[in-house]
Amino acid sequence: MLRILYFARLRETFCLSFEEIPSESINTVSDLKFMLAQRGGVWSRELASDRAVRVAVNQEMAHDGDVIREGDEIALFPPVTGG
Amino acid sequence: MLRILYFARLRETFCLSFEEIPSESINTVSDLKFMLAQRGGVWSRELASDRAVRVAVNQEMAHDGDVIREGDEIALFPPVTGG
Amino acid sequence: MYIIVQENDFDIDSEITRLYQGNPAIGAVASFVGLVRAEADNPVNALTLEHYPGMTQKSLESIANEALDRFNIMDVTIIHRTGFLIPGDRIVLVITAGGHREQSFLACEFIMDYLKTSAPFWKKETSPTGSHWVEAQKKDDVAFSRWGDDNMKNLKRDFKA
Amino acid sequence: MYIIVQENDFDIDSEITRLYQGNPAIGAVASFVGLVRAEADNPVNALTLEHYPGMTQKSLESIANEALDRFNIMDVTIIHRTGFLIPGDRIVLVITAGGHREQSFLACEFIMDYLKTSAPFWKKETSPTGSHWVEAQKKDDVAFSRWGDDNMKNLKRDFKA
Repeated sequence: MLRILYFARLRETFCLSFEEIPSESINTVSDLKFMLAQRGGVWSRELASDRAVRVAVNQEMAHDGDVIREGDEIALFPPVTGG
Repeated sequence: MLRILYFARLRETFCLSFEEIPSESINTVSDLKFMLAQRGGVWSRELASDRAVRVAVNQEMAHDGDVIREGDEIALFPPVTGG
Repeated sequence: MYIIVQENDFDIDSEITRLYQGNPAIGAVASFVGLVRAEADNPVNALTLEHYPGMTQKSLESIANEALDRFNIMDVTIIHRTGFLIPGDRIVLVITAGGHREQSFLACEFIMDYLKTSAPFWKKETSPTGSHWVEAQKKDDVAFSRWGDDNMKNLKRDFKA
Repeated sequence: MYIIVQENDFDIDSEITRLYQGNPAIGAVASFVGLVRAEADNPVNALTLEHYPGMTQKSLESIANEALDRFNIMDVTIIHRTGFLIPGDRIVLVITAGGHREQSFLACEFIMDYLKTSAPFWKKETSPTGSHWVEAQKKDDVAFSRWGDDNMKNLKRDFKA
Protein backbone atom coordinates (compact mmCIF):
# COMPACT_ATOMS: atom_id res chain seq x y z
CA MET A 1 0.00 0.00 0.00
CA LEU A 2 0.95 3.68 -0.45
CA ARG A 3 0.01 6.30 2.12
CA ILE A 4 -1.17 9.46 0.30
CA LEU A 5 -1.50 12.85 2.06
CA TYR A 6 -3.07 16.05 0.71
CA PHE A 7 -2.46 19.57 2.02
CA ALA A 8 -3.85 23.10 1.75
CA ARG A 9 -5.89 23.78 -1.42
CA LEU A 10 -5.65 20.14 -2.58
CA ARG A 11 -6.93 18.83 0.76
CA GLU A 12 -9.90 21.19 0.56
CA THR A 13 -10.67 20.61 -3.11
CA PHE A 14 -10.48 16.82 -2.81
CA CYS A 15 -12.25 16.86 0.59
CA LEU A 16 -9.57 14.40 1.61
CA SER A 17 -6.48 14.68 3.79
CA PHE A 18 -5.38 11.06 3.70
CA GLU A 19 -5.95 7.77 1.87
CA GLU A 20 -4.21 4.46 1.25
CA ILE A 21 -4.01 2.96 -2.22
CA PRO A 22 -2.43 -0.23 -3.61
CA SER A 23 1.07 0.30 -4.95
CA GLU A 24 0.66 -2.03 -7.95
CA SER A 25 1.48 -0.45 -11.33
CA ILE A 26 2.77 2.76 -9.64
CA ASN A 27 6.51 2.99 -10.17
CA THR A 28 7.11 6.76 -10.26
CA VAL A 29 5.63 10.05 -9.09
CA SER A 30 4.31 10.54 -12.65
CA ASP A 31 2.45 7.20 -12.54
CA LEU A 32 0.72 8.21 -9.29
CA LYS A 33 -0.31 11.64 -10.60
CA PHE A 34 -1.64 10.08 -13.82
CA MET A 35 -3.60 7.45 -11.90
CA LEU A 36 -5.16 10.05 -9.56
CA ALA A 37 -6.04 12.37 -12.48
CA GLN A 38 -8.00 9.46 -14.04
CA ARG A 39 -10.56 9.89 -11.23
CA GLY A 40 -11.85 12.88 -13.24
CA GLY A 41 -13.59 16.06 -11.96
CA VAL A 42 -11.51 18.03 -9.45
CA TRP A 43 -8.82 15.35 -9.63
CA SER A 44 -8.13 15.81 -13.30
CA ARG A 45 -8.38 19.59 -12.98
CA GLU A 46 -5.98 19.88 -10.03
CA LEU A 47 -3.51 17.41 -11.52
CA ALA A 48 -3.60 18.87 -15.04
CA SER A 49 -0.13 19.47 -16.45
CA ASP A 50 -0.49 23.27 -16.35
CA ARG A 51 -1.14 23.40 -12.60
CA ALA A 52 1.77 23.46 -10.19
CA VAL A 53 1.50 20.48 -7.83
CA ARG A 54 4.40 19.61 -5.58
CA VAL A 55 5.09 16.07 -4.42
CA ALA A 56 7.08 14.80 -1.44
CA VAL A 57 8.11 11.14 -1.14
CA ASN A 58 8.86 10.08 2.44
CA GLN A 59 8.99 13.75 3.52
CA GLU A 60 11.50 14.80 0.87
CA MET A 61 10.68 16.99 -2.13
CA ALA A 62 10.41 14.75 -5.23
CA HIS A 63 10.21 15.12 -9.02
CA ASP A 64 8.04 13.39 -11.63
CA GLY A 65 10.64 10.77 -12.48
CA ASP A 66 11.38 9.77 -8.87
CA VAL A 67 10.68 6.15 -7.90
CA ILE A 68 7.86 5.16 -5.53
CA ARG A 69 8.09 1.94 -3.51
CA GLU A 70 5.61 -0.15 -1.52
CA GLY A 71 5.02 1.42 1.92
CA ASP A 72 6.11 4.97 0.88
CA GLU A 73 4.40 8.08 2.24
CA ILE A 74 3.54 10.43 -0.63
CA ALA A 75 2.28 13.98 -0.09
CA LEU A 76 0.66 16.18 -2.77
CA PHE A 77 0.34 19.90 -2.21
CA PRO A 78 0.44 23.34 -3.91
CA PRO A 79 3.69 25.34 -4.01
CA VAL A 80 4.54 26.28 -0.42
CA THR A 81 3.86 29.77 0.96
CA GLY A 82 5.31 29.85 4.48
CA GLY A 83 7.74 32.27 6.08
CA MET B 1 39.98 80.50 15.77
CA LEU B 2 39.61 76.81 14.85
CA ARG B 3 38.50 74.24 17.37
CA ILE B 4 40.61 71.06 16.92
CA LEU B 5 39.62 67.70 18.46
CA TYR B 6 41.69 64.50 18.63
CA PHE B 7 40.33 61.00 19.20
CA ALA B 8 41.50 57.47 20.02
CA ARG B 9 45.18 56.77 19.16
CA LEU B 10 45.83 60.39 18.13
CA ARG B 11 44.41 61.74 21.40
CA GLU B 12 46.68 59.40 23.36
CA THR B 13 49.80 59.95 21.26
CA PHE B 14 49.45 63.75 21.27
CA CYS B 15 48.37 63.75 24.95
CA LEU B 16 45.72 66.19 23.79
CA SER B 17 41.98 65.92 23.21
CA PHE B 18 41.25 69.54 22.33
CA GLU B 19 42.94 72.81 21.36
CA GLU B 20 42.13 76.10 19.66
CA ILE B 21 44.39 77.56 17.02
CA PRO B 22 44.25 80.71 14.87
CA SER B 23 42.67 80.14 11.50
CA GLU B 24 45.05 82.43 9.59
CA SER B 25 46.82 80.81 6.62
CA ILE B 26 44.72 77.62 6.98
CA ASN B 27 42.41 77.35 4.00
CA THR B 28 42.04 73.59 3.55
CA VAL B 29 42.29 70.32 5.48
CA SER B 30 45.71 69.81 3.85
CA ASP B 31 46.97 73.15 5.19
CA LEU B 32 45.95 72.20 8.72
CA LYS B 33 47.60 68.76 8.56
CA PHE B 34 50.79 70.30 7.16
CA MET B 35 50.86 72.98 9.87
CA LEU B 36 50.34 70.40 12.66
CA ALA B 37 53.01 68.06 11.21
CA GLN B 38 55.50 70.97 11.42
CA ARG B 39 55.38 70.58 15.21
CA GLY B 40 57.71 67.59 14.74
CA GLY B 41 58.05 64.42 16.87
CA VAL B 42 54.83 62.47 17.29
CA TRP B 43 53.02 65.12 15.23
CA SER B 44 55.08 64.62 12.11
CA ARG B 45 55.04 60.83 12.57
CA GLU B 46 51.25 60.55 13.00
CA LEU B 47 50.53 63.00 10.20
CA ALA B 48 53.05 61.52 7.74
CA SER B 49 51.55 60.88 4.32
CA ASP B 50 51.75 57.07 4.69
CA ARG B 51 49.59 57.00 7.84
CA ALA B 52 45.82 56.95 7.56
CA VAL B 53 44.37 59.95 9.39
CA ARG B 54 40.71 60.81 8.97
CA VAL B 55 39.41 64.35 9.27
CA ALA B 56 35.91 65.63 10.01
CA VAL B 57 34.97 69.27 9.45
CA ASN B 58 31.94 70.38 11.46
CA GLN B 59 31.08 66.72 12.20
CA GLU B 60 31.15 65.63 8.56
CA MET B 61 33.83 63.42 7.02
CA ALA B 62 36.17 65.60 4.95
CA HIS B 63 38.96 65.23 2.40
CA ASP B 64 42.35 66.92 2.01
CA GLY B 65 41.05 69.51 -0.44
CA ASP B 66 38.01 70.55 1.63
CA VAL B 67 37.86 74.17 2.74
CA ILE B 68 38.22 75.22 6.40
CA ARG B 69 36.65 78.46 7.64
CA GLU B 70 37.04 80.58 10.78
CA GLY B 71 35.06 79.03 13.65
CA ASP B 72 35.00 75.49 12.22
CA GLU B 73 35.27 72.42 14.42
CA ILE B 74 37.90 70.04 12.99
CA ALA B 75 38.41 66.52 14.32
CA LEU B 76 41.43 64.30 13.55
CA PHE B 77 41.26 60.57 14.23
CA PRO B 78 42.39 57.14 12.97
CA PRO B 79 40.12 55.11 10.66
CA VAL B 80 37.01 54.19 12.65
CA THR B 81 36.53 50.71 14.16
CA GLY B 82 33.05 50.66 15.67
CA GLY B 83 30.19 48.23 15.14
CA MET C 1 20.86 24.27 16.25
CA TYR C 2 17.38 25.07 17.56
CA ILE C 3 14.48 24.38 15.21
CA ILE C 4 10.87 24.34 16.23
CA VAL C 5 7.37 24.65 14.79
CA GLN C 6 4.93 26.03 17.33
CA GLU C 7 1.67 27.95 17.72
CA ASN C 8 3.06 30.27 20.40
CA ASP C 9 4.93 33.52 19.94
CA PHE C 10 8.63 33.76 20.82
CA ASP C 11 10.93 36.24 22.56
CA ILE C 12 13.55 37.42 20.06
CA ASP C 13 16.07 38.62 22.64
CA SER C 14 16.01 35.28 24.51
CA GLU C 15 16.38 33.33 21.27
CA ILE C 16 19.33 35.41 20.08
CA THR C 17 21.01 35.21 23.49
CA ARG C 18 20.53 31.44 23.63
CA LEU C 19 22.30 31.13 20.28
CA TYR C 20 25.48 33.09 21.06
CA GLN C 21 25.83 32.48 24.79
CA GLY C 22 28.73 30.25 25.69
CA ASN C 23 30.48 30.63 22.33
CA PRO C 24 32.89 33.60 22.60
CA ALA C 25 33.95 33.19 18.94
CA ILE C 26 30.51 34.42 17.78
CA GLY C 27 30.76 38.09 16.82
CA ALA C 28 27.94 38.56 14.31
CA VAL C 29 24.29 37.57 14.70
CA ALA C 30 21.87 38.27 11.84
CA SER C 31 18.16 37.67 12.17
CA PHE C 32 14.92 37.96 10.31
CA VAL C 33 11.34 38.28 11.53
CA GLY C 34 8.44 37.80 9.11
CA LEU C 35 5.14 39.41 10.09
CA VAL C 36 1.52 39.13 8.94
CA ARG C 37 0.99 42.20 6.76
CA ALA C 38 -2.20 44.12 6.03
CA GLU C 39 -2.07 46.80 3.35
CA ALA C 40 -4.68 49.18 1.99
CA ASP C 41 -5.04 47.11 -1.20
CA ASN C 42 -5.05 43.81 0.73
CA PRO C 43 -6.84 44.29 4.06
CA VAL C 44 -6.11 40.91 5.67
CA ASN C 45 -8.11 40.14 8.81
CA ALA C 46 -6.40 36.87 9.65
CA LEU C 47 -4.05 34.18 8.40
CA THR C 48 -4.21 30.45 9.05
CA LEU C 49 -0.95 28.56 8.66
CA GLU C 50 -1.13 24.88 7.77
CA HIS C 51 1.91 22.62 7.62
CA TYR C 52 2.91 18.98 7.00
CA PRO C 53 4.01 17.92 10.46
CA GLY C 54 5.96 14.81 9.40
CA MET C 55 8.06 16.80 6.95
CA THR C 56 8.40 20.29 8.45
CA GLN C 57 11.05 19.63 11.09
CA LYS C 58 13.07 17.48 8.69
CA SER C 59 12.99 20.10 5.93
CA LEU C 60 13.94 23.00 8.24
CA GLU C 61 16.82 20.95 9.69
CA SER C 62 18.08 20.17 6.24
CA ILE C 63 17.97 23.87 5.24
CA ALA C 64 19.79 24.84 8.47
CA ASN C 65 22.48 22.21 7.91
CA GLU C 66 23.02 23.39 4.35
CA ALA C 67 23.46 26.98 5.64
CA LEU C 68 25.92 25.88 8.36
CA ASP C 69 27.92 24.04 5.74
CA ARG C 70 27.84 26.62 2.93
CA PHE C 71 28.61 29.71 4.95
CA ASN C 72 30.73 28.22 7.71
CA ILE C 73 28.57 29.82 10.38
CA MET C 74 28.38 28.49 13.93
CA ASP C 75 24.72 28.13 14.82
CA VAL C 76 21.17 28.56 13.55
CA THR C 77 17.72 29.04 15.08
CA ILE C 78 14.49 28.66 13.08
CA ILE C 79 11.09 29.14 14.75
CA HIS C 80 8.01 28.93 12.51
CA ARG C 81 4.52 29.46 13.84
CA THR C 82 1.37 27.68 12.66
CA GLY C 83 -2.34 28.14 13.31
CA PHE C 84 -4.33 31.35 13.52
CA LEU C 85 -2.50 34.70 13.22
CA ILE C 86 -3.58 38.33 12.73
CA PRO C 87 -1.84 41.35 11.14
CA GLY C 88 1.19 42.38 13.18
CA ASP C 89 1.70 38.82 14.46
CA ARG C 90 5.09 37.23 13.91
CA ILE C 91 5.21 34.22 11.59
CA VAL C 92 8.84 33.20 11.47
CA LEU C 93 12.16 33.92 13.17
CA VAL C 94 15.52 32.96 11.66
CA ILE C 95 18.77 33.66 13.52
CA THR C 96 22.27 32.94 12.21
CA ALA C 97 25.41 33.30 14.30
CA GLY C 98 28.96 33.42 12.98
CA GLY C 99 32.32 35.03 13.38
CA HIS C 100 31.76 37.82 10.86
CA ARG C 101 28.78 39.70 9.53
CA GLU C 102 28.95 38.84 5.83
CA GLN C 103 28.51 35.11 6.39
CA SER C 104 25.76 35.59 8.99
CA PHE C 105 23.76 37.89 6.68
CA LEU C 106 24.13 35.54 3.69
CA ALA C 107 23.17 32.47 5.71
CA CYS C 108 20.06 34.23 7.05
CA GLU C 109 18.92 35.27 3.56
CA PHE C 110 19.69 31.80 2.23
CA ILE C 111 17.55 30.14 4.90
CA MET C 112 14.62 32.50 4.24
CA ASP C 113 14.82 31.94 0.47
CA TYR C 114 14.92 28.15 0.90
CA LEU C 115 12.17 28.19 3.51
CA LYS C 116 9.90 30.22 1.20
CA THR C 117 10.14 27.60 -1.58
CA SER C 118 10.93 24.30 0.15
CA ALA C 119 9.41 24.11 3.63
CA PRO C 120 5.85 22.69 3.70
CA PHE C 121 3.83 25.61 5.05
CA TRP C 122 0.72 27.11 3.45
CA LYS C 123 -1.03 30.38 4.27
CA LYS C 124 -4.77 30.92 4.01
CA GLU C 125 -5.84 34.57 4.17
CA THR C 126 -9.17 35.80 5.46
CA SER C 127 -10.16 39.26 4.26
CA PRO C 128 -13.47 41.16 4.24
CA THR C 129 -14.26 39.51 0.88
CA GLY C 130 -13.76 35.90 2.01
CA SER C 131 -10.87 33.51 2.45
CA HIS C 132 -8.38 32.07 -0.03
CA TRP C 133 -5.08 30.21 -0.16
CA VAL C 134 -2.11 32.52 -0.77
CA GLU C 135 -0.50 31.87 -4.17
CA ALA C 136 3.22 31.14 -4.33
CA GLN C 137 5.16 34.08 -5.76
CA LYS C 138 7.43 33.94 -8.78
CA LYS C 139 9.90 36.27 -7.05
CA ASP C 140 10.43 33.65 -4.33
CA ASP C 141 11.54 31.16 -6.97
CA VAL C 142 13.88 33.77 -8.40
CA ALA C 143 15.34 34.48 -4.95
CA PHE C 144 15.78 30.75 -4.39
CA SER C 145 17.47 30.11 -7.73
CA ARG C 146 20.31 32.60 -7.18
CA TRP C 147 21.86 30.31 -4.53
CA GLY C 148 22.44 27.59 -7.09
CA ASP C 149 24.54 29.53 -9.58
CA ASP C 150 28.29 29.30 -10.01
CA ASN C 151 28.85 32.60 -8.31
CA MET C 152 27.39 31.23 -5.09
CA LYS C 153 29.41 28.03 -5.32
CA ASN C 154 32.56 30.15 -5.40
CA LEU C 155 31.33 32.04 -2.41
CA LYS C 156 30.98 28.79 -0.51
CA ARG C 157 34.58 27.96 -1.23
CA ASP C 158 35.68 31.36 0.05
CA PHE C 159 34.07 30.79 3.41
CA LYS C 160 35.54 27.30 3.70
CA ALA C 161 39.07 28.51 3.07
CA MET D 1 13.71 56.27 13.14
CA TYR D 2 15.27 55.50 16.51
CA ILE D 3 19.00 56.18 16.85
CA ILE D 4 20.87 56.26 20.11
CA VAL D 5 24.37 55.96 21.52
CA GLN D 6 24.35 54.62 25.06
CA GLU D 7 26.41 52.72 27.63
CA ASN D 8 23.54 50.41 28.63
CA ASP D 9 22.51 47.14 27.03
CA PHE D 10 19.25 46.89 25.06
CA ASP D 11 16.37 44.41 24.73
CA ILE D 12 16.24 43.21 21.13
CA ASP D 13 12.64 42.03 21.23
CA SER D 14 11.39 45.38 22.57
CA GLU D 15 13.39 47.31 19.97
CA ILE D 16 12.09 45.19 17.08
CA THR D 17 8.51 45.42 18.36
CA ARG D 18 8.77 49.19 18.76
CA LEU D 19 9.84 49.46 15.12
CA TYR D 20 7.02 47.50 13.46
CA GLN D 21 4.18 48.13 15.89
CA GLY D 22 1.48 50.37 14.49
CA ASN D 23 2.56 49.96 10.85
CA PRO D 24 0.65 46.98 9.40
CA ALA D 25 2.44 47.34 6.03
CA ILE D 26 5.71 46.12 7.61
CA GLY D 27 6.19 42.44 6.77
CA ALA D 28 9.95 41.95 6.96
CA VAL D 29 12.29 42.96 9.78
CA ALA D 30 16.01 42.23 9.45
CA SER D 31 18.44 42.85 12.26
CA PHE D 32 22.07 42.56 13.18
CA VAL D 33 23.77 42.28 16.56
CA GLY D 34 27.54 42.74 16.85
CA LEU D 35 29.23 41.15 19.88
CA VAL D 36 32.61 41.44 21.57
CA ARG D 37 34.50 38.34 20.44
CA ALA D 38 37.29 36.44 22.15
CA GLU D 39 39.07 33.74 20.18
CA ALA D 40 41.85 31.34 21.07
CA ASP D 41 44.38 33.37 19.05
CA ASN D 42 43.05 36.70 20.38
CA PRO D 43 41.99 36.29 24.01
CA VAL D 44 40.36 39.68 24.61
CA ASN D 45 39.60 40.51 28.23
CA ALA D 46 37.80 43.76 27.61
CA LEU D 47 36.99 46.43 25.05
CA THR D 48 36.66 50.16 25.57
CA LEU D 49 34.61 52.04 23.01
CA GLU D 50 35.37 55.71 22.45
CA HIS D 51 33.29 57.96 20.20
CA TYR D 52 33.01 61.56 19.00
CA PRO D 53 29.79 62.67 20.70
CA GLY D 54 29.14 65.72 18.53
CA MET D 55 29.35 63.70 15.34
CA THR D 56 28.07 60.22 16.21
CA GLN D 57 24.33 60.90 16.25
CA LYS D 58 24.57 63.00 13.09
CA SER D 59 26.56 60.37 11.21
CA LEU D 60 24.25 57.50 12.24
CA GLU D 61 21.19 59.54 11.23
CA SER D 62 22.70 60.28 7.87
CA ILE D 63 23.46 56.56 7.28
CA ALA D 64 19.91 55.63 8.33
CA ASN D 65 18.38 58.24 6.02
CA GLU D 66 20.47 57.02 3.12
CA ALA D 67 19.24 53.44 3.76
CA LEU D 68 15.59 54.56 3.99
CA ASP D 69 16.00 56.34 0.69
CA ARG D 70 18.01 53.74 -1.25
CA PHE D 71 16.03 50.67 -0.30
CA ASN D 72 12.60 52.18 0.18
CA ILE D 73 12.27 50.64 3.62
CA MET D 74 9.94 52.01 6.28
CA ASP D 75 11.94 52.39 9.47
CA VAL D 76 15.37 51.95 11.04
CA THR D 77 16.77 51.51 14.54
CA ILE D 78 20.47 51.88 15.38
CA ILE D 79 21.74 51.44 18.93
CA HIS D 80 25.50 51.65 19.49
CA ARG D 81 27.06 51.14 22.89
CA THR D 82 30.15 52.93 24.22
CA GLY D 83 32.33 52.50 27.29
CA PHE D 84 33.61 49.31 28.87
CA LEU D 85 32.51 45.94 27.41
CA ILE D 86 33.62 42.33 27.86
CA PRO D 87 33.48 39.28 25.53
CA GLY D 88 29.89 38.24 24.88
CA ASP D 89 28.63 41.81 25.40
CA ARG D 90 26.60 43.38 22.63
CA ILE D 91 28.15 46.36 20.86
CA VAL D 92 25.63 47.35 18.22
CA LEU D 93 22.06 46.64 17.12
CA VAL D 94 20.72 47.58 13.68
CA ILE D 95 17.08 46.88 12.75
CA THR D 96 15.51 47.55 9.35
CA ALA D 97 11.79 47.21 8.67
CA GLY D 98 10.17 47.06 5.25
CA GLY D 99 7.47 45.43 3.20
CA HIS D 100 9.63 42.61 1.83
CA ARG D 101 12.69 40.74 2.97
CA GLU D 102 15.15 41.56 0.19
CA GLN D 103 15.09 45.30 0.86
CA SER D 104 15.24 44.86 4.65
CA PHE D 105 18.26 42.55 4.41
CA LEU D 106 20.10 44.85 1.99
CA ALA D 107 19.39 47.95 4.08
CA CYS D 108 20.67 46.23 7.23
CA GLU D 109 23.92 45.15 5.53
CA PHE D 110 24.31 48.59 4.01
CA ILE D 111 23.99 50.30 7.40
CA MET D 112 26.53 47.96 9.00
CA ASP D 113 29.03 48.47 6.16
CA TYR D 114 28.66 52.25 6.38
CA LEU D 115 28.81 52.27 10.15
CA LYS D 116 32.04 50.23 10.10
CA THR D 117 33.81 52.78 7.91
CA SER D 118 32.05 56.10 8.58
CA ALA D 119 30.71 56.35 12.13
CA PRO D 120 33.20 57.81 14.62
CA PHE D 121 33.71 54.91 17.06
CA TRP D 122 37.05 53.42 18.09
CA LYS D 123 37.74 50.20 19.94
CA LYS D 124 40.59 49.65 22.35
CA GLU D 125 41.24 46.03 23.28
CA THR D 126 42.71 44.82 26.53
CA SER D 127 44.24 41.35 26.40
CA PRO D 128 46.63 39.47 28.74
CA THR D 129 49.55 41.09 26.86
CA GLY D 130 48.41 44.70 27.25
CA SER D 131 46.03 47.08 25.54
CA HIS D 132 45.98 48.51 22.02
CA TRP D 133 43.72 50.33 19.59
CA VAL D 134 42.02 48.00 17.11
CA GLU D 135 43.24 48.60 13.55
CA ALA D 136 40.68 49.28 10.82
CA GLN D 137 40.30 46.33 8.49
CA LYS D 138 40.79 46.40 4.74
CA LYS D 139 37.80 44.10 4.27
CA ASP D 140 35.52 46.74 5.82
CA ASP D 141 36.60 49.20 3.12
CA VAL D 142 35.92 46.54 0.49
CA ALA D 143 32.45 45.85 1.95
CA PHE D 144 31.74 49.59 2.00
CA SER D 145 32.89 50.19 -1.59
CA ARG D 146 30.45 47.69 -3.13
CA TRP D 147 27.50 49.99 -2.36
CA GLY D 148 28.89 52.66 -4.64
CA ASP D 149 29.07 50.66 -7.86
CA ASP D 150 26.68 50.87 -10.78
CA ASN D 151 25.07 47.60 -9.89
CA MET D 152 23.90 49.04 -6.60
CA LYS D 153 22.62 52.20 -8.22
CA ASN D 154 20.41 50.06 -10.44
CA LEU D 155 19.18 48.24 -7.40
CA LYS D 156 18.14 51.53 -5.86
CA ARG D 157 16.06 52.32 -8.91
CA ASP D 158 14.37 48.92 -8.67
CA PHE D 159 13.20 49.55 -5.15
CA LYS D 160 11.93 52.99 -6.01
CA ALA D 161 9.80 51.67 -8.87
